[in-house]
Amino acid sequence: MSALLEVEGLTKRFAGLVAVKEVSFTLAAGEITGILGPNGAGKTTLFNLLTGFLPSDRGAVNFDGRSILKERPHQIVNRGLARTFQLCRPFHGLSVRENVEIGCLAPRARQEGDWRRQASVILDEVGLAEKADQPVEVLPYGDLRRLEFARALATRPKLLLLDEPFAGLGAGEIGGIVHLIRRLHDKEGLSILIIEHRLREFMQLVKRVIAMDFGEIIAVGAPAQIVRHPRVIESYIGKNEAELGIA
Amino acid sequence: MLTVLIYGAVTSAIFAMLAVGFTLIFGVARILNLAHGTFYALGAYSAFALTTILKVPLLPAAILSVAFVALFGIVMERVLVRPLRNSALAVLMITLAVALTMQQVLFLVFGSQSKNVPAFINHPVTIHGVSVDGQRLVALSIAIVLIASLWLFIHRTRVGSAILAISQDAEAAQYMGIPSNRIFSLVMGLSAALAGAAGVIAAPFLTVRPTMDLVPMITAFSVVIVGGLGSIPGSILAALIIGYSETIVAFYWNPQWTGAISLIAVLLTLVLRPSGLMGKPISL
Amino acid sequence: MRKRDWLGAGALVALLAALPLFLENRYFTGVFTVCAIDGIWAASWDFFSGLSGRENFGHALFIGGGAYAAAFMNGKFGFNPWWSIPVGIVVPAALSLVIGFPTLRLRGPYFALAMLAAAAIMQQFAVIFWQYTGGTEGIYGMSRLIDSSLGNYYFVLATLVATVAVLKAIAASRWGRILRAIKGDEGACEAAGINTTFYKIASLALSAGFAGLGGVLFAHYEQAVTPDDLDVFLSISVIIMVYVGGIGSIWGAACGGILLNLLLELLRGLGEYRLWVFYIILMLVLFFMRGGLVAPFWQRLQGSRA
Amino acid sequence: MRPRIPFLASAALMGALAVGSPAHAAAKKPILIGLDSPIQLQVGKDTVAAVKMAVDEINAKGGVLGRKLAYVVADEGMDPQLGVSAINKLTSEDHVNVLIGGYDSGVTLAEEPHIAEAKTIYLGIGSASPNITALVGRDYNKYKYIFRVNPLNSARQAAQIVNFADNVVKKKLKRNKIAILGESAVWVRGLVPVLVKGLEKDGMTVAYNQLFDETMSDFTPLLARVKASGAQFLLTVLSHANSDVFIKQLYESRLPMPYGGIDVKSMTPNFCSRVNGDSVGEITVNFVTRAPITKKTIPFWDGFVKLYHRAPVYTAPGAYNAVYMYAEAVKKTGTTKADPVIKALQKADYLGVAGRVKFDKLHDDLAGPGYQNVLFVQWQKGCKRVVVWPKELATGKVVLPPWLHK
Repeated sequence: MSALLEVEGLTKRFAGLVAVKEVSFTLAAGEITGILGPNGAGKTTLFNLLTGFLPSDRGAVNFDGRSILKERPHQIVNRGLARTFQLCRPFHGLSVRENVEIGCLAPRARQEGDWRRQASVILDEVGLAEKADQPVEVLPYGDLRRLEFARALATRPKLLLLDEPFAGLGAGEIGGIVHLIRRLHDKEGLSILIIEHRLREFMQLVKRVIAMDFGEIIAVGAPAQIVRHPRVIESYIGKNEAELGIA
Repeated sequence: MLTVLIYGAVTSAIFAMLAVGFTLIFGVARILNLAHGTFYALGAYSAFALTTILKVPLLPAAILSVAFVALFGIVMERVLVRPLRNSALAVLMITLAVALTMQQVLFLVFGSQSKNVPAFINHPVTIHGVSVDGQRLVALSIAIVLIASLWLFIHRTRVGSAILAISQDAEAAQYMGIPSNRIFSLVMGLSAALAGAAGVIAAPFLTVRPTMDLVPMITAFSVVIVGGLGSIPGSILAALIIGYSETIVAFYWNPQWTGAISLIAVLLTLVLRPSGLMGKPISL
Repeated sequence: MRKRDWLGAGALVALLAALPLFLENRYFTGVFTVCAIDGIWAASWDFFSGLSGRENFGHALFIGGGAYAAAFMNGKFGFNPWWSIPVGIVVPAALSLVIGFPTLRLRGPYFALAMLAAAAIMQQFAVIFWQYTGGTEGIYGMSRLIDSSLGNYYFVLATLVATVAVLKAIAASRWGRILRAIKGDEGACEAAGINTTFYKIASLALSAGFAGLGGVLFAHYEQAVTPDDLDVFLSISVIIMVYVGGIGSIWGAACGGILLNLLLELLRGLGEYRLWVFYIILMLVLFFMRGGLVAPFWQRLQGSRA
Repeated sequence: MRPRIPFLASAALMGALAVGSPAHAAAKKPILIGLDSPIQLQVGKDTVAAVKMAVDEINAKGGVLGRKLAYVVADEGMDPQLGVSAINKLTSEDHVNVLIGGYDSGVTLAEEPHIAEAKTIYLGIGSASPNITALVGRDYNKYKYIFRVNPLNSARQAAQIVNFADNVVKKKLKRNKIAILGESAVWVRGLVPVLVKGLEKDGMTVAYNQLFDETMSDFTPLLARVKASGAQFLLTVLSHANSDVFIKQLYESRLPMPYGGIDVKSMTPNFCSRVNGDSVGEITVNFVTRAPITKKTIPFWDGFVKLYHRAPVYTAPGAYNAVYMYAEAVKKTGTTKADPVIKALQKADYLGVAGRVKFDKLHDDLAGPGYQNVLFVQWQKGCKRVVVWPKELATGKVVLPPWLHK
């Protein structure tokens, strides 16, 4: 099977600081992959580069066999590469259903048929059907997470980039999200790339982990290998060892 | 040549006085204050009222005027702006309403005719064969002194560093226990005082009439955008650039274009480098 | 729209249509004509800025663009006045594209300021290039669209109703929903696969076109065009109208326009105190009725009955 | 001074009549004069003041055709929209018999079609653009209602200035190289070419000629260029421009030449004291001053000062004349109907405050000896006004600005 996403030598500088340095990796279709690294390792910047939210300085990004390097965020989404944000970013002033419908209005999604019905299906899928007509301002945080998922799913992605999907959630809610991710992957064959700085959730979900530090890839491998990798351990020393979740 | 150098410096200094206060209150409190030109007008009119009507000598009159404008700024911020601070548009509109109301007050109280504010020095001074109006030199020196003191105040005092902290990250500053409301009042007072002082010192050689607030307002706006919203050094640099370009255009090309110069600079800045010369970069 | 909204709108339009019949004189007809034109301007501002949250501080650029287009077509080149309408719509729409492309990508106050500057520059140009524009006195000697002032009023009123209906319909469609999503979070909207730039620019162009149409109607009503039609003060007045009407509802904005112009005329009796009193009233409204006056009032009325 | 304002009436849409003379319970309806004027400006305040003065005088003598005169004021500001609605209010809401007013030529030009539609006589007393009366020639039947009583149109002022330049600047002051500074307004743009042509015809040269925007607040660069041009006399054409600042900056820069021309703000009697005496030496066109120009001049002037404790600006004598001219025309024809009154006005030859007022074919007031004329008045030591030209009315000799005395 050919690679769904190929990243080659991707680099981004901010005023002297190299945020992402010569990052190269490939993702196969149908794979769930994790990106691990301490805060400030450049994970979110990498996501922003992949999804067109930041222009890169150097490198190549091919998705589904085409370069998406110069494309704007919405164009990339319409190629089938959707994302969520680390901090939930719902559209204030709109209801839950209307939030999801915005995703269903993306050109890619509209090929799938009636956008209103699509929205209902997706609300069902993420478990927000009962709250569909509430304003987003009253949703609890866990539901905002689901909404974040729903809006990305509404665009009918082939690859979903999840930026810390468990951030700020309690244990029960995490379980629900893990369940949701697994179901999406199993049922619809969705490829997923997850950023996390904690390994515990990864262990259950991903087959392969890309570890980053100081904007560079420092190790790639199965979760069990990565937690023992000396450079990964080193990157967490003095920062948030507990979060590595080895204990 | 020397004439252009001197007149450009005076123009730039007045622009800088207006722009620094405007950018300061934006940087600290995120208030785009459309009544900033009103401070300038009130400065000039109080100086007129005190010297001509109440016969107060010029120096105390000037100080009283600046104090009055500062007080006006503080009261405006406290009473009208603060309750609306969670909506940027509401703040914009209320400061605008203040500006328009005060313009009418000046019309009603002082009439439409221009007023005369006495100068500190009322005779020309000759520098290397170039005769320059003395008041302009006074204005230039006062402007430099005031801006420099403001700079020292911000960088050398505790209160100043609190102002800096808030302008860099208001939320963090609040966690650090900096009383932001008091700082806002203070900064609004400073901003108003600077604009009021500009009005007092420029009044003798520029216009004093009820609509005098508009041009300085637009100029302050332009300078601040070109310099970068929230950046004091940026404002000073931009004041020099715009001040000198206007002077050069007026002296060597066509005075009709002076008004358009700053506006074109603004549009170019917004299109090419929206963060301005020295502002923080703007993300999408 | 609920049934009551339809009834309310119908009653309002009927009242506006009937008033000049009871107060048959050219003054009131003229005042109401300008009221309706103000309504068009406010509604067109609200459609873009109210929905998308990108406040336009230079709406006069589009209004004046339409007015000057009409003045050139009819006053200078002598075309039939009806030609002003298509030209007066296209010219501001084209201007909006030129300004919108580079500046609409910016967040915060930058778009607002760019529009402010653009309108001010245009006004300066109207003065500087007086050989073509007539300078501060502008272009005069234009003809009316419809000679009878009552006929003209009904045409303007119909245009207002059509403007509000069209813009309201678009606002209620998915287009309007996308604009509101952009107001909520533009980045997230891009992440949902929406070409936000397209929607913003297309909406601005639409807003500009309707503003220009209002400008054309105004120019032919006054039969003259001056740089005042490009003035900052006009831009700001439009925002005040929308603010008073209630941002984001479009029909409320239109009512705000009508209301403010009416108020200004009512205050004529105060002589030189007129503007002062007007601004004080404005300040009170801004301060005490933060959501505006008209749209929230209607909603409260509904609430109390329900 | 300000018309009394019934505050409560304004609450109703119909209200807001600002009637000058107290309500007359006379059997007959008063003849109503509509004033459209920028009431926040001095020109506007003096328009109202002078009309009140004339109206009270006429009423004291029993009015016209047994009817009293009354007036209503509507603010036209400097804004065409406000002007148009003022005209519409006065004509179709207040049903005035005649309109008197005007200041900004742009506003007046925008108002004209609306005046014509209302078929109401309009006596202009403030704006100077020749285009205003040119419309009468272009479409007589539509615009026959428009007259200008005051001031002289700008082309006529230009001719007088050329005359002054030839006789005073060239022959008396021996200065041939002229610089011209004027604000960019319709009437000035019409005037400058006439000036240039006239000056050159009389053997003078124009060394520098520049228009500027009326909002300009720093004239120093302009003055520097005037100086650099080598001109020996500066001709100014200022109306809306900020002359106070202009004069102060001219004084500060010690412009090495005498100067003068049109400066509407400097026509104001308190101008010189307002600028702290800096205008001493300025020669400015005026239409009236306290001098025996006609037998009515000094009584008008002193009467105005007595009533209002200030000297009048140029719109005042115009407005005063306009009321009297209209009253005479109505008396002569026995009606207030527009057409006969227009005929009477066309034939009128009225001795006004500043000279005879007589209209040409375009309903524009004539200039020249005996008619309303341009006076060249110089501010001299102690802020005194001295008429320096024309010769027959002169009250003193032209002098150089103080910094040129040596």
